[in-house]
Amino acid sequence: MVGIALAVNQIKDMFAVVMLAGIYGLVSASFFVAMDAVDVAFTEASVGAGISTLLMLTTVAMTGRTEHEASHKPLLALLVVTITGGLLIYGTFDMPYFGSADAPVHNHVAPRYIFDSMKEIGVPNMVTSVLASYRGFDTFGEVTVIFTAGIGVLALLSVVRRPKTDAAVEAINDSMHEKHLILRVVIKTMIPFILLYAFYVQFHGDYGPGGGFQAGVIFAAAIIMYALLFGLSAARRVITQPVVQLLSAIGVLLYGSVGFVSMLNGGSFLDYSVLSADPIAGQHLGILLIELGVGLTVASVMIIIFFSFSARSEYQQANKGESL
Amino acid sequence: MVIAATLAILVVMVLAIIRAVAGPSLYDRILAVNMFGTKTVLLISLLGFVMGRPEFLDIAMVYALINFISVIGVLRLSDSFNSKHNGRVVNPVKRDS
Amino acid sequence: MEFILSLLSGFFLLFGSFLCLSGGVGILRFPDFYTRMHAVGVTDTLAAAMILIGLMLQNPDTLVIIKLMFILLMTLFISPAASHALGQAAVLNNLPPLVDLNIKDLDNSTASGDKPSKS
Amino acid sequence: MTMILGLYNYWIVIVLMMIGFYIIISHGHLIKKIIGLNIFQTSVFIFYISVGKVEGATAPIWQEGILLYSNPLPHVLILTAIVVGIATTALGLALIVRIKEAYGSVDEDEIQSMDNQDVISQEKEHQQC
Repeated sequence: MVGIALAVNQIKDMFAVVMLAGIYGLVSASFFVAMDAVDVAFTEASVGAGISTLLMLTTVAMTGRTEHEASHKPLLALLVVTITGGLLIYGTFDMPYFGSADAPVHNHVAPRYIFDSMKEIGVPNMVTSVLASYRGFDTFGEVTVIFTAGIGVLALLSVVRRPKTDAAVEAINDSMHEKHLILRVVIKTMIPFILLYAFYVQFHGDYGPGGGFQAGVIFAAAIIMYALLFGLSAARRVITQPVVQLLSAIGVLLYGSVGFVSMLNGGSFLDYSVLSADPIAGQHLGILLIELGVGLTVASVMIIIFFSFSARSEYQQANKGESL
Repeated sequence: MVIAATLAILVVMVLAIIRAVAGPSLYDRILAVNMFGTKTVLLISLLGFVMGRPEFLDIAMVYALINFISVIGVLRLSDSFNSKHNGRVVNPVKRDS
Repeated sequence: MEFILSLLSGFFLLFGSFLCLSGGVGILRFPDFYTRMHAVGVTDTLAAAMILIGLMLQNPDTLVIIKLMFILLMTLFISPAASHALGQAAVLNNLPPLVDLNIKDLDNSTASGDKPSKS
Repeated sequence: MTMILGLYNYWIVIVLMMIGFYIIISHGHLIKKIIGLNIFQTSVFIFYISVGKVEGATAPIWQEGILLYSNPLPHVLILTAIVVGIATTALGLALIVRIKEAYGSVDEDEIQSMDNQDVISQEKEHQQC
């Protein structure tokens, strides 16, 4: 990983850098698997290797490929970095050793999560139970952050679509049809399975690795794949912009309203035990609902982000064609 | 035996990284990334067996999917990229075929 | 029965690792993009299939076998499609193969510039 | 020796972090800065995950007969952090696209010099008035 990071530093061709960043994501995800963090590896696989590479590539395609030689000497930067790194390494001498079971992290709340969550929540996957139930409030905040980021991207990149460009888009579409015939056939057969798999990940998150975040990203990936090969306008016909925006808002609302319903039932905010007569059944219901909310929001925000990026790119290309 | 296969795959991953860093053309790099992706799928399924919890194959499945998506995305975008920069050469071909 | 299964799985795993390694050497040592693609594309698919079959033979659990089958199917779908797309993109964008240019057809196409060789 | 074996994970994290930091402050290209930021971010992820690892433990998914699990709390934090990270990265990239449209460049120095020229020309106008 260090090697890849160094290479990223050296290479000037942005395209190669982005490819390396993709590999970097893959490596770090394998590392997470080796470190027992399967849920994290799941997320990193779908996000770090897939979506972020795509977004960066789109940006690179829009902004140009080469990097200029740095005009100023990086010596000062190197000095700052070395000093900071040295200080940090000095700081690690007091840290608990790697893998030791009696480190402070493992003594505070973790034992309760590990040993009692099966009794209290009834969900085998501890990561899900902590994410959705014990720390549901944090997760709510994070979902809101994602939603806000989606709004921000939309505000920055949205374009007014002109009907005139549709013909040009269709022409591109036709030429692509010849070119990517095999890919199109393969993908058309695969997309239903991917969507099915996303639902499996969504609802199996209680028992294995998975959950709303991952399922959302996989769902979005299927749509993005469709958009890549069949053109943006075709994908927009399948799932229109207002629908996606509505869905992203509904996700956050669903999450929040579960919290309020639990308050109305006499518990505290996001305390699912009161949702049903049996506390464990209530927890199950609550986790299911909020994971659904998370999945909806993540999927639709990812789709929004990708759509706005590629719409912008198409818009730029159309403008360029006119100016030439 | 599983461990031997894991080691072999690790070695191949290192080779693929070298090609991705060195690769003279863009497509070499994409090829290396693609290969790296398939190797990661295998590595993760093997790791699941090494650690004795083979339920983690879900992750390998996601990898297979996402790897494919990113390769396609890269190709698609590199196409649009190339056609933008030397559009005079590539565009006529597209329309002919 | 047990013994035969483990023996078979070991054989498959070893064969898969061998193929992986040869693919890795290929991607590093071959002279140009198309030969590298051959090395990777051919060995990758078979190697993945071999290793996954080897793993299937090791585990008696049905769910695990089904998941492995799915991964195998997906690899068999994806890998050739991706290789195809990659090769086609390279051809369309005029990446020159490293060959003696005594093949008539190819020579013409590079001379005329606009039309890459139809493949 | 035991110290090296016990602490190497932190050192790898620090090296990665510093590489990311170096990329951020020494390169002018804005996309590269974002990638540097990503590397920095990943180093923090690795730090959390490696802290959560317990020797000989297994993934925190309850199963009959297993008693030792890794700490699930860092996993939760990092899981959400990754998704939030991609959202913020997308926001940053969107900003870069807009900067490119406004300035025609994504290089920090060029943007700075353009801004400076704008300021100078404005001052000149003021003086002429």
